Formats: sequence, structure tokens, C-alpha cells
Amino acid sequence: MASLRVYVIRRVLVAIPMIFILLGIVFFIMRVVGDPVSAILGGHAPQEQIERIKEQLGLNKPILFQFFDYLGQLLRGDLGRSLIWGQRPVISEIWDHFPATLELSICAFLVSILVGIFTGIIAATNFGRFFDHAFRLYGIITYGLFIPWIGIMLQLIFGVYLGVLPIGGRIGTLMEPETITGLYVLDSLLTLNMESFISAIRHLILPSLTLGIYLSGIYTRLTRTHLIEVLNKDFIKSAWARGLPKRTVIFKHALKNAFIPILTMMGLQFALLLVGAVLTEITFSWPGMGTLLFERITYRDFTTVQGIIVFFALIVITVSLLVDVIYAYIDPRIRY
Amino acid sequence: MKNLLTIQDLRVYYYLREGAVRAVDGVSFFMKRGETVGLVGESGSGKSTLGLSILKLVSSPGKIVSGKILFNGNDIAGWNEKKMRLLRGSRISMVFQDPMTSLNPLMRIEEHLVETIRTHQKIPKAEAKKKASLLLNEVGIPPERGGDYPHQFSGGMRQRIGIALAIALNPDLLIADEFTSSLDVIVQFQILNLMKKLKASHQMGLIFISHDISLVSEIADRIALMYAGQIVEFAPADIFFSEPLHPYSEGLLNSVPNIELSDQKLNYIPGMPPDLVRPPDGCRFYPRCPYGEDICRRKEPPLVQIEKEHMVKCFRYDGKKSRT
Amino acid sequence: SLQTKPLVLGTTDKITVLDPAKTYDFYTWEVFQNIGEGLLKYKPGTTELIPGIAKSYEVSPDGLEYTFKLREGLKFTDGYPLNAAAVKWSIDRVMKLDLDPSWLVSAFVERVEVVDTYTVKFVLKEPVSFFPALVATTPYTPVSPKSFPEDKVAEPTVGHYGPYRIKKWTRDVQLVLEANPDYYGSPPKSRLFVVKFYKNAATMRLALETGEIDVAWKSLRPIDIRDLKAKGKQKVLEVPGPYIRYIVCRCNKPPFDDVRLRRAIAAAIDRARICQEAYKGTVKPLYSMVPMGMWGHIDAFKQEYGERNLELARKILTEAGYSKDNPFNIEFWYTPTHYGDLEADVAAVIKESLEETGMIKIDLKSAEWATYAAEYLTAGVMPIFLLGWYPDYIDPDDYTSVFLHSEWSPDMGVFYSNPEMDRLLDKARTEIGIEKRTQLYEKIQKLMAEEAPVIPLFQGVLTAATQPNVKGVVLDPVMLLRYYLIYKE
Amino acid sequence: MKYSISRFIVSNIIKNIFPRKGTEYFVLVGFILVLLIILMAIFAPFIAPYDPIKKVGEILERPSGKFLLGTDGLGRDVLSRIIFGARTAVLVTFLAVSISLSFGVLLGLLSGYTGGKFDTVFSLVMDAMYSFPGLILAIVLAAMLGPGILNTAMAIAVIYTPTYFRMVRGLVLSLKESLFVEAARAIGAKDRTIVFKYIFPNVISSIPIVLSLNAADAVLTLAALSFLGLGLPAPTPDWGFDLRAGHAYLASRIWWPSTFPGLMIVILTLGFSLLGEGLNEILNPELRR
Amino acid sequence: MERKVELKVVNLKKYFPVQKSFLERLLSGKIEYVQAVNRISFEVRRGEVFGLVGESGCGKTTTGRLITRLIEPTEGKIIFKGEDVTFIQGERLREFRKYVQIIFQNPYASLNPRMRIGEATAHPLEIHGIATGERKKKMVFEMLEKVGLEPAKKFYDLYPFELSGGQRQRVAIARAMILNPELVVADEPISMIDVSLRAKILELMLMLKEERNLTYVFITHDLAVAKYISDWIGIMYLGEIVEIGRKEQIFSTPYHPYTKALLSAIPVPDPKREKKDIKLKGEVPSSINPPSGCRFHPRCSFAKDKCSNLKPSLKMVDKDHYVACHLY
Ligand SMILES: Nc1ncnc2c1ncn2[C@@H]1O[C@H](COP(=O)(O)OP(=O)(O)OP(=O)(O)O)[C@@H](O)[C@H]1O
Ligand SMILES: Nc1ncnc2c1ncn2[C@@H]1O[C@H](COP(=O)(O)OP(=O)(O)OP(=O)(O)O)[C@@H](O)[C@H]1O
Ligand SMILES: [Mg+2]
Ligand SMILES: [Mg+2]
Repeated sequence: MASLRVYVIRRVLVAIPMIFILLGIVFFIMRVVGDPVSAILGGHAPQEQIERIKEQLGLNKPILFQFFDYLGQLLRGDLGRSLIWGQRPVISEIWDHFPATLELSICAFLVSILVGIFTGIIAATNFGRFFDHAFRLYGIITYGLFIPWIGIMLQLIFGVYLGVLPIGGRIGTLMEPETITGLYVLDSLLTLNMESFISAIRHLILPSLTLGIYLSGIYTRLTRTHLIEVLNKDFIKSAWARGLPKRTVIFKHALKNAFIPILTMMGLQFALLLVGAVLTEITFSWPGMGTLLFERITYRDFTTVQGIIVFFALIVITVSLLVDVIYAYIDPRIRY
Repeated sequence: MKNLLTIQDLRVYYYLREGAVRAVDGVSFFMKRGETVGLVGESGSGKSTLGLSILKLVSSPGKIVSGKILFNGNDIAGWNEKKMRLLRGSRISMVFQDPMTSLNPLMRIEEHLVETIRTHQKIPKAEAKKKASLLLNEVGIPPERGGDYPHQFSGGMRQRIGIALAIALNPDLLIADEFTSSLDVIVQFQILNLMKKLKASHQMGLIFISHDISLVSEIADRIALMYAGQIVEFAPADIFFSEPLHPYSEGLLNSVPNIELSDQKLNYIPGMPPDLVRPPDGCRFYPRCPYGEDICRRKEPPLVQIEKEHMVKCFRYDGKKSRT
Repeated sequence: SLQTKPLVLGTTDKITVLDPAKTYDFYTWEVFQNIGEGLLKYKPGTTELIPGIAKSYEVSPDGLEYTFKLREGLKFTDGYPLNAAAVKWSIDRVMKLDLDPSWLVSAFVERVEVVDTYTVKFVLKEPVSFFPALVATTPYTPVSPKSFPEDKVAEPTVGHYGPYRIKKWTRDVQLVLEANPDYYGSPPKSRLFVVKFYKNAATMRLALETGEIDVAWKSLRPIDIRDLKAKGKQKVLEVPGPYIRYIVCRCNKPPFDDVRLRRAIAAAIDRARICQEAYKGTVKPLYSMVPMGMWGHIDAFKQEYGERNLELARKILTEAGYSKDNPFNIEFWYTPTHYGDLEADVAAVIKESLEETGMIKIDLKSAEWATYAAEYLTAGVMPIFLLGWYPDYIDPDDYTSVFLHSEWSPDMGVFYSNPEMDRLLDKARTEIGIEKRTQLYEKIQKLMAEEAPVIPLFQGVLTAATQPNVKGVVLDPVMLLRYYLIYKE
Repeated sequence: MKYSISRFIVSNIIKNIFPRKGTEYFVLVGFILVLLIILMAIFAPFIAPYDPIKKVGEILERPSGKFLLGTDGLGRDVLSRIIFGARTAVLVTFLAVSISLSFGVLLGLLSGYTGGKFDTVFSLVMDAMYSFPGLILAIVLAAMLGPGILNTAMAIAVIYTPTYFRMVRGLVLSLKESLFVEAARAIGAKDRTIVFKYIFPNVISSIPIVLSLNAADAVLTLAALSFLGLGLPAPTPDWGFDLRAGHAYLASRIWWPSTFPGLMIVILTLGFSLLGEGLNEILNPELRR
Repeated sequence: MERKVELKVVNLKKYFPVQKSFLERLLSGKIEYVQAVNRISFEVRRGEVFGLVGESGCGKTTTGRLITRLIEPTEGKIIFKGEDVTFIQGERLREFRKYVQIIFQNPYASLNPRMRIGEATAHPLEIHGIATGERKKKMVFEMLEKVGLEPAKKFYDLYPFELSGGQRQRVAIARAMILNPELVVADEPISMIDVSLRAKILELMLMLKEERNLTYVFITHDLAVAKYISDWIGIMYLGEIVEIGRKEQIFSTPYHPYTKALLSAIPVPDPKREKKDIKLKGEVPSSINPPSGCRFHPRCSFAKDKCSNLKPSLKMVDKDHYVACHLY
């Protein structure tokens, strides 16, 4: 496994330029389209005050210097302070909201993977027949679904008409479990708090279904195409020819191989998960990063918005890194 | 001696939107225990389909439409999937063309072997492992490399592993589909020799599928020449090469450069093989045949027996070797 | 795990920043009314000021010095003694930090002096008639020097003094309050009080209907209020609040430097339709910037123009040179991101009602709040636009000077300047004695209606919906709900 | 040459427009859906029963004979609004897709063919943008640029440019290495000839697929921006915005102002995706499975 | 009769980096090279066919691409008709292309799928401004007919995907021949074509050669084909030429152990033939880290110590017959 370790280290090194570029893009876009000073002061502030603020924020330096200042700040784990209200450190704003997003994303991800892979397998093993067409269509339709709309429809049905599930928030009043991970479901399990656990799950159902269904179509399609591709490979033919039972062939040989490209796509689709999470959060008043981003954009809280985007960027990079590493772990061919 | 395998009037079609591709269309031949049949034909003539249909592994949209497949006297054409599964890999096994892709890239080769053995024989893992090492040794792979992954082997070695997998359970019949065509000549030569050796020691029947007629001549006892989904000539190898009867056999043999001959005059067969969805009404070779007559266009020639074990599908022969 | 079931209040508002030196929004001020207390406070249900932390106070004859006698032996929730020194420290801190609400102190107070342990003196810059009202505002709320840093904003959950203390606060999710055992007054009616923060009014309404919350407060949507009333399962309480909405005309530049055009708009506007259609009757038409229910209010615009006078509007427009063929074209601005979802509807109704004259052509424009408020408004980009006002302190001054006085009106985008108006406003500020001031404000309102630099539209209605067994919800013009009075039967 | 490509595409579409089998209905259905909505956009004033920005009935009337899909919170006809909303959707999508297409294809061709440092830097930047959650960038851009058709289209275009860039560049890279391009060089063709006669025609045939799949994404992104109030200024009829306005009436069991605009978003997206899927099958028969 | 030397290759070398991009290099941490062609030298004379034979991956195609200047050599010289063309660029290179043409192995990939047969065949004429309009069309028709694509009028308007492999290869030949080149590099032109049709293509190529006094570098992995078509044969192994000679010499008296092994490994369509054995171990090693000394030594049963240290150079063993082996 030493070679795997070397690979991981190298892969991390490769991620570094990517980080720089992403941060650069974020930084320059924010600089080009937004003016932090007027966001702080309002447009009518006297010139000397503008200058003073500019100096305070280091905005009077050439833009490249600003960028390096900013990078330096980031290296120290400092995302700056919010421009509004309490001017809290952006990082604490993010940590307040991130667990909610994480919890939602994980659940939705699980839903989408389970539904997607299941339907994908059925479609692929029924290639050309009814279930194949049906689930292909499912894949296309779900991809075209508009998250807020699915959300609202689910809210209408389960929240308003049937009244069986909550349509907003993360957990019932005063039911928060003791904070360990920040994920309510996990924390309530760890503290054996059944009441909280049930409440957390109930609140999670509709948002994760919304996001999960939306994403599942992609996995249906991915699983289907890659499984069909793998099923046509010689080594699968050869596995049949050796008389291996269907279960072994499909799950052990085919699915595992099909999983490699699916995994890569999962890494790429991760961005979509985040996008979906933002919309889902706003539809379900889920107190996560998406809600935070939206709120702060309307208030022009420049640094927080930038911080959130940087944070997203880092997550995206981390995930693609993770995916590659898992990939290398699964696929012996990758290890150099 | 009883036949190991007898195929009678087998038809395998692929059902596409454009119509049924008659990939195997009325094929009959037989082979005895321990014999090698060389199945030759150009690309698309239905060799692989025929090979796969013996294992009943033709993939959708392909279907065995009719015909008998008698293996050790039992018609397996009617067997269900469960029964076939027990047969596959243990009594009849198959080696595929591309050594690159016929092994699961995520599995160690030892696992491949152990898995196959334990599917058919209920023996403990350790014992299966021991068997696996023996097999690897037999095909010339150092057994200590059993823990490696397929991509760590060269093409020739992978093909050896493929063979080990195929002979793991001492099958009666081995179907080898173009299994040396992606190898270099020298390696091909080595593998071919290995195959001959194993065939003798394991008393296996072998169906050797290839488009390379020269290569087939090196190993086959009988030759079955396919053209457009049909066997046009079936003969003992030495007879086939010395006295080919079918015009196609003749043409084919003449179009292959032979390194032994100096100042060879090469020939070619004009035209192209027919579309298998709408094959010509009469003889399928008629459009390209230098001897074609009117009857060939109208009627499909029967597969006639010339001598005891020599059959040809051509109107020019009428149960005798002489032309009518 | 909880012995007593808490009282749960839902709101779509949020705590912005839990520091009296920084917070400048109504909701957080409401929280400070409950976890903190000023030297003076309003008697619930009225605009009458009563003693808070101070037992009593005296004003010097020149109106420049206010001396407060504090209650003795009080402790902040972090254990630090609440005495004159702490009061001075808190006020000084607000002035020194110089943040958004600090002008409420620094514009009036010269300095604070500790007279003795429990006596503190405020020395004013000039006499201010409404200083006691100012003292009741949140920036004057004392906080503990032990928990608050002197030189920066902080949001500790201890170090306040009020009927409640904070048990747990999860930002944007919930605020859990429990009775403060050290409070001098009668303890809160509910020992445990939870505020749940909603992002979405529909969710809050459903929560009320499912019994998840006991009180829904700021702000249910009009449609929900209508529904709840119709269903009758919950109680709906309503009272006009001091929150007003109005149109601003940019008075220093064409076209609205022409008073006739402002008057035409004022005459043509259809307040009733806005209230009915956009707000489903949950708000009340307003004819003065001084809200109804406040002393001094007169229906100045109604007196000037009637409820609505299309004929008058057309007449004025014709005078100003416009006609059906040559309509008055104007960009009308609003912001969709600050005043709730209905803002676009309000704008649409305004457009229709003005265009009914047949001589006005409106081009609706919008900008999100930050640009709208921070850039366009003060830069005078928008010729005419919608705005809203929550008072800082409960006095007619807070509804007039800011818009009409030439010193402040540019900050509000009005750019109105009239020496006569300035004189009247200055006089009303310093005059002591309610009668005289009432007369002055009537004059001011009349002049405002004539000149129409700002055109009041409607006054917000405070609405709370509660479960039938909830008592003690006191809605008053101060607009700050006193949680400590609410309880369940 | 132009003729040949279009003939190729058109003849294939015609061949497949009357499908015989399951999935081939995709392209037909997709085509019909998209066409219907485009027609709806063009002829909105003739189809819509009422003025979409005028109060024409009581507020929040249930669907009835008079108002087929009911009225919204301002008493405007929901049906008329979704018909006019098609204009917004079609126009913005068209603008966004055209902008990103032109930039993406041009840059992709250039970057892919020239290669070298320029290409390395450019494709790293595009990759970074591509891997970043697009909507989030769009939200920021839209918020900063302010509402308006062109601004919204720009915000959307920016995030989809990398898609075209990557596709075109990838194709160019593989085509550049392909044997027939090498063959062209062997007969002495100049770079310009190679790009325009050998590479571009092969790139262009893949564009319709990405284009329609992208249009689907663009519709969703526009809807999302409008839903967040960052799209077009009111009272422009806009599905996303109306969906959000309708969301407010949810708890009152008033479902029609939200259900229908949302359904339109889904239909248009579905139309584009089906079209893209179908085209994919037609134009890349080797991928057919 | 000694013919004029048409093409001369001296110490030609081509190394490809394994890690192509900056990121790949960063990922693997090193730069390695595929030593595809390593210092090969040979001559081709006017009007003759030089057969370049070797197993897969030994660098035949690379050599072909080097000769036709499709890739830049790492080292060495290419001399065409006495002129050093190793580094010519621009107009001179385009001029060179008129005289030197290449036919590729894969007829399915060497034609632009979006270009009609007629256009494809005419394109060289346009590029070099040789003919336009009707004259061009006439020349194309003639050429198509010459390669057996009759009726030319019908094929002129077809797309490659409407053609079979054999027909496509004819188009490729037509395109290469239309400029009247002097030297044609044919890179396994028949390996992807059906057996029954191969002879036809070979015959066509021989006919054109006779007609135009062409020179061929004919690349193939099939010794039998090489024997059929070539005058000279060069045997390649792992990027190096191990033996060169006239055809008859190679087949009657092969020297190099590798050539011998190759010859005996080739299957012959004659079951009665007595099978020889070959004494050859293992498989072709990777060209990334090829063996030191003689690249063949790990597989050679005659290898001596010297073979693993010292690279043998081509030595003349007979007239016109050269071998790179320490045994001689
Ligand atoms: N899965 C399939 N679906 C449809 N048609 C098929 C399928 N597999 C094979 N065919 C068709 O059946 C015919 C015979 O194919 P087969 O693969 O058996 O030929 P082959 O002789 O093995 O050719 P090759 O030498 O190229 O391997 C061909 O025309 C082929 O196109
Ligand atoms: N562009 C390239 N980049 C990197 N390596 C290359 C490149 N082209 C060829 N190679 C490598 O160079 C070696 C020689 O390749 P080449 O194609 O010349 O062999 P060949 O003799 O033509 O083989 P084949 O018979 O398979 O066509 C091979 O190992 C190949 O992988
Ligand atoms: Mg085959
Ligand atoms: Mg090659």
C-alpha cells in the first residue's frame, strides 16, 4: 500500500493548483461585480471615509497584492468577518450552518444512490425491455424536475393535505440533542435520545426525498449505462461461461466494475448535490449553507458570501480528491 | 466412438429493428472426444455466435431459434439456465479473444481461479488455492504471482491465465474464440504449443475459432469453414488443405500468402459477404462465385456428404468427389 | 427532561446581533425588552413610561440634566453588580463604539456621570423633550462590563439584566429563555419561554395549526391571517403598529422638484386598494407620517386631498403640462427583497392606480435591498420609490424630522428642504409640554401634506395569532412584545 | 460542406421522427414539447385569455370556467401568466445558451487546437469553474448584476460556458490526434484548413446534443434565480417567480398559483432533455444502448 | 543494376514522454520516455519496396510517421533524394509532401467521416493548387476508377461510413496517389481488411508501383506478406533494426536469432508441414525501460555476457545483408 500512499500525496499536490485557481476565480469575480466599500458604507459616504475603509480592508493595494493578502489570510484559516450585524467571523457563521447542509446532503445522497442504483440495475438487466425504457424515462424526467417545485408539491401533499410531516426546520422545539457532530440524527443516536431522533428523521424526510429524487435519476442513468457497458465486456461473458451464478456475476463482477465510473461521476455530480441542497434548503427553510448564502446575498454581506463560496470550493476540491483516492483504492490499475 | 458434440441444423438469430440477423443459419457438424475442430471464416460469418450458442450464452437480442446441440448425447438446447450453469465452466468452457478484457480487472487472478473452482466443487478455500497454484504452474505462470492483478501481466501471460481458468475443472470441451489473434506471432506460437500439450494431457475436445486459416491448420483435426452464417465445408484438416472442394475454400486458401512458397500468385475473391438480414435466396456465395450457375441463384444448396466425414454445401458436388 | 412545558413563540424575524451597542432592528430590540431592561420602560399596552431599573428620575429646570436613582442590589446574570458605574460604562461603550444605533445616545447625551453608587446623571447637549422615551430604547440598556468587551461588539448570552435570562441560543433556530431569579419585579408568567425562528411564514402558520407553537408573531402573511380568522381555531389579535409605509419623492431634482407633480401623485394614489388587494385588509390606510394612535396625529393628507381624488390629480397634471397624449413618464422603484413577498404586488397596484389618471405612465423598476438602500437611495438615483419606517423611539419627532428636516432628509432619499419646516421641527424638538408640541406637529403635518415630499401609504397592523389557551399577549404601539406576560392556561 | 452536415442531421432526424420503438419516441415528444412552448411564447398575446399583469378577477380564485387555472394573489389570471411566462423562459434560455455556446465553442476550438501553456491555463480555469456548483456562481453573479433579461442571461451563460468549452476542447484534442487529421497533414493541409474542414465539422455534430441538454439546465437555472427573486423584475410573468409567490399560499391549501408555473418549468426542461437524449441516440448511433 | 537511393535514414531516434501533461508529471513524479524508435538506419532505393517487419509496438508506425515528417525526430537524419529533410518547415515541407505520401493502417479512422469520398480524394489537389473545377473532378474520377472504385460517379458522393473497409482503403490509396508521389509509406494497409480481399489491395499497390515507378516503404507485421511484396526487408525489434537484407537473403539465410524465431513461428496453411520448435523465452519487454545491451538478449538462447552490456551495431554479413548481433 506504500504506492497508494505515494499516490495520495501526489494527488493532494495536484489539488493545490486547482485550489489556487478556484480561489482566484472566486476572488476576481467578487471583485469585479461587487464593491465591498459601498456595501459597508452605502453609496453616499464621504471620500475620506471611503479611503479609510479601503485602507482598513487593504483595498487600496493593487489587486494581485490583495489576492495574496487574501490567500495569506485563508492559510491562517481566516475567512474574514461578516460585514453586517454582529460582524461575526465568517468561519463561525459557516460552522453554524454547515452541519445542517451536511446532514441533508448525506441523507439525500443516500436516497439518490439507493434509488438510482436499484433502478439502474433493474434497467440494465432488463436491457431493451419495458423496465429499461421505464427507468430511462424516469432518469430523464427526474433530471428535469425543478427542486422547489417537487419540494412544494411534497409539502402540499404530506405537510398540508395529509398533515403527517413537517415542512420546514430541522427538529422539533427543544429537541436538539447534545451537540457532538452537529448532525442531529447522529447526535441523537449517540446520546440515545429517541425523541430527538424521531423528530430529526421526520424533519429530514421531505427535504431528502426532494433532493434525493432529483439526483437519483442521474444515478439511474449512470448505473444503467455503465452496467450495460460492463455486462458486454469479455470478462463478464467469461464469468458466465465459467458457470458463475447470476448474483455473483452481477454484483461481484459487473457492479463493482461499473462502480468505478459511477464513482467518478459522483465526484463530478457532487457540485450538483450542493446546488440542489441550496434550493432544497431555501424551499424547506433548512438552516444550512444555502439559506445562509441566500440571506447574505440579499444583504450584500460581501465577505460572508465570498467565504461561503470559498468554502464550497474547498469542499468540491476535497471531494474530488477523496473520490480519486477511493478510486485508486478500489481500482488496482490506478496505483502508479 | 461416440460423438462428444453434434450440432444439427442450428439457427441463431439476432433480432434487430431492421430484421433478424441470421448469424447462424442451419449449421450442422460433429466432433469426437479429444478432437480439435477448427472453425474458420471471415469476420461476421457467425463463428463467435456459434461458439457462444454451444454454451447457450448468446446475448440478447440473440436467440437460438431451432436445432439440436447434442453434448455427450444429451440435447442441451432444451436445458434450462440452472442446468446449463452447472455445465458451463465444468464440462464445457470457453476462452475469449482479448486477454486484456477477459479477466476482471479488480480481482486477483488467484481469486478468479478459486471462485471458479468453488462454484463447481464444494471444497475448502485452502484446497482450491492449492489447486489454483497447480493450474498456474501447468500453464507456465509462476504460482507465486497468483496474488497479482490482471493488469500486471503481459498479454501472453493473461491468455495463459485464461486457459488455466478454462481447464480448471477438466472440461470435456474447450471453445477457444480467436484467443491468440491479439498476440504476436512468437507468443501465439508458444500459446498454441501449450494448448496442444494441455489438450493431450486433459483429453479435451477443442473448438478452435479463428479467421486465420494458416493458424487453424497448425492445430485442427477437422476444419469447419463458415460463410455468411453457414458451414460451407466440413472436412478432416489434411483433406481440406490438400483438396478443398467448395469454391470459397479454394478462393480463401489461394488468397493467403504462404511463406513456404516462393513466387506465389495470390488470388482474391471479388465482392463482399452478404447482408445477414436479407441473405441471397439461393447459395449465399453465389454472388462471388466464379462457377455460379442459374440453380445456385434460385435454390439453396444442401450440405452433401462427399466422403464419410467430408461435407460440402455446393451444387457442384453430388455425393461424390467429382463434379457433376 | 423538562418539568414545565415551555411557551413557544414563532417568528419570521431574526436576531441580528445581540449587543445593544450594535443592534438596530426591531426584533432584537424586542428581545432586549425581555432579557434586559432600561432605566425607564413602557407600561405594557400603553406609550406611558414607568420606572425600570431606575426607581425614579429628576430633570433639571433647564432640561439639560436627568438624574436617575437606581434600584439597589441588582446583579447582571453574570453576577456583576448593576450600579451607576455599570450604567455609565454601558452608555459610554455605546458612544465609543459609535455603531448604527449609537446616535440615539450620542446625538443627545453630552456625558454620563456617576453621582453615587446608585445615582447616575445624564448631561444633555441641548434640551430634548422626548429624552425619557430615548432612555427606554435598547442602546440605553445597561450590560455587564464583565461579559461585554469595552471596545468591540460581542454577543454573550450572559451579562444582561431583565425578567428573563438566556438559557440557550441557537442562532436563527431558537432562543430559549428562562426566568431570571434575580429579577426585582414579579417573575415571568411562563418560567420557560422559547422563541422559534422561521424562514417562512407558511411553515410558521402550519406549526401554529399543528400546535407546535403557541404564538405566531411577526409576521404571518395576510392570507394566513384571513384563513386563521375564518377557521377560528386560533385567536388572532390585531392592533395598529407604529410601522409605516410611504412613497418618497426625490425633491431636489426634476421631475419632483415640481411640487405639483408630488401633489398629483398624492392625490391619485389609491391607499384602499393597496390595503385590500396586496394586504388583504390587514393594514390600514395612512394619511400622515405620524401614525394613527400616536398623540398629535391628524389625517393631513385626507384633509388636503380627500381619500383619493383622481380629478384633482388630473387637474394638477394638466396644469403641469401633461395630457393623455403626453403623459407624465416616470420610473417607479421598489425593492423585492426587504419588505416581504408582497412588495411587488404593492408596486403593481400603485402603478395601476396612478395610471388610472390616464396621464401618468409608470415604468416599474426594482433593485435588491442592499443596492436600493445603500446606493441608489442616498445617491438620488431613484426619482420616486417605496420605503418603510420603523420608529427608533416613540415620539412624533421620529416620524417627521428624519424625512422633512433638511439636515436628515438626504439620508432618506427625500432631499427636501424648507426653512419653515426646519424651524417648526426644531421648535417641536426642544419644546417641553405636550400641548404646545401637539400644535406644532399639527402644523408640520399640514405643511407636509401640502408639499408632499413623502406620501404616506399605510400603517402596519400588529398581528399575533395564538392558541386559544394563551393569555397575556399584550400588543401595543411600542411594538415590542413582552414575553414575560404571556402564559398558557 | 455546410450542406452535408445539415443534410446528415436533418435526414437522420426525419428518419427518426416517426419512431418505431420505445425510446425513439423521446425525441418526438421532446421536440413537440419544446415546439409547443416556443409557439406559446411567440403567440402569447393571441392565446392568453387575459392581460398577465392586470388584476382581472378576485384574488386567489379557484380554477373555474372563467379562470381555467385560477387567479394568483393579485387577482391575475394564472393561465395567462404562465403563457406569457413562456416568453421569459424561452428568451432568457435562448440568450444564455447562445452566449455560452459562442464563447465556449470558440475558446474550446482555439484552446484545444493551439495547445501549449495557453491551453493548460485556460482549461484549468474552465475546469475549476465547471467543477464548481454552477447555480451558486449564478446566484452571486445575478445578485451583483441586478435583475433584467440580459443580466440574468449573462449570469447563466457564464456558468455554462465551461461546459461547451470542455466538450469542444475534448473533441478537438481527440480529433487532433485522430488518424484522419494526421492524414490531412500528410497531404499538406494547413492548420486553418484542418481546423475548419476536418475538426470543426466533426465538433459541430455533437453540439445539438449538448445544446439541448444545456438548454434544459439553463431553464432550471433561470427558474432557480427567479425563485430566489434574482431573476427578472416584477411584474414580468416568470414561472420561477410565480412559483415562489405561490409558495406563500401553501398553508391555505391554495395550490394552483404554485403548481402550474412549476409544472411549466418541468415540462420545458423535460422537453429539452428528451430532445437532447433523442438527438444523442440519432447522432451518435454507436452510443445507442 | 544499382538503383538510385531514394530515401536514407540515419540514426533516427524518437522518444515519446510517457507523462504528457504537467499534471501527469506531477502525479507520477517522474518523466519517462517510450523509446519507440532507437537509432535506426536504412536505405530505400528508387522503384523498390522496402518491407519493415516487426511485432506489435516495435516502432514501425513511428518510423513511418517520422519518414513522412508527421512527427519530429528526437535525433537523426532523414535524407530524401539527397536532400536533408529532417527539419524542413513551412512551404518546403508542403512541397515535400507532394513527393512523399502515407497510407494508414486503419481505413475506418483515416478518412474524415464528414467529407465525401470525392472531396477527400480531391483535397490534395486543392491544397497544392494543382487543379480546380472540372479538371480536378476529372482527375478524381480517373483516380477512383484506377483504384477500382467503379463507377466513380457513384462513389464520388458517398460518405466513408457507407463504404466497406476494403473500399475505404482504396480511397486512402487514391488520395495518396493522386499527387503522383515518388515515395509512399504504407503502414499495414491490409491488416484490417478481410482476408479474401487483401490480395486485391496488394495487387493494386503493385500495379501502381509498376506503372509509376514508385518507391514503397511497406510496413507489416506479417512476414508472409512482406515476402510477397518486398524487395528488401528490415526486421525491427523493440525500436531497433536487427537485420536488413534482400528478401531472398532474409528468408533463405536468416542470421539474427530473432529473425529465425519469427520465421519458424509463422503459421503455414499446410497441416502436413513439419513443425519446427523455437527456442525463445518470454515476451517483448516494455519499451519504456528496455533491456540494456542487445535489447533481445533476455529472450535469446544464445546470449552471452557481452550481449547484456554492449549494444551490437549493424554489421555486414553478406553483400546487402546486415545483422546487429554479437554472434556474427
Ligand atoms: N449482439 C449482437 N447484436 C446484433 N447482431 C449481432 C450481435 N452479435 C453479432 N451480431 C451479428 O451476427 C453476425 C455474426 O457475428 P459473429 O460475432 O458471430 O461473427 P464472427 O464470425 O465471430 O466475426 P469476427 O471474426 O468479427 O469475430 C454478424 O453479422 C454480427 O453483426
Ligand atoms: N504518440 C505517442 N505517444 C507515446 N507513445 C507512443 C506514441 N506513438 C507510439 N508510441 C509508443 O511507441 C511504441 C511504438 O509504437 P508504434 O505505433 O510505432 O508501433 P508499431 O510497430 O506500429 O505497432 P503496431 O504493430 O501495433 O501498429 C509503442 O510502445 C507505442 O506505445
Ligand atoms: Mg468473433
Ligand atoms: Mg503500427
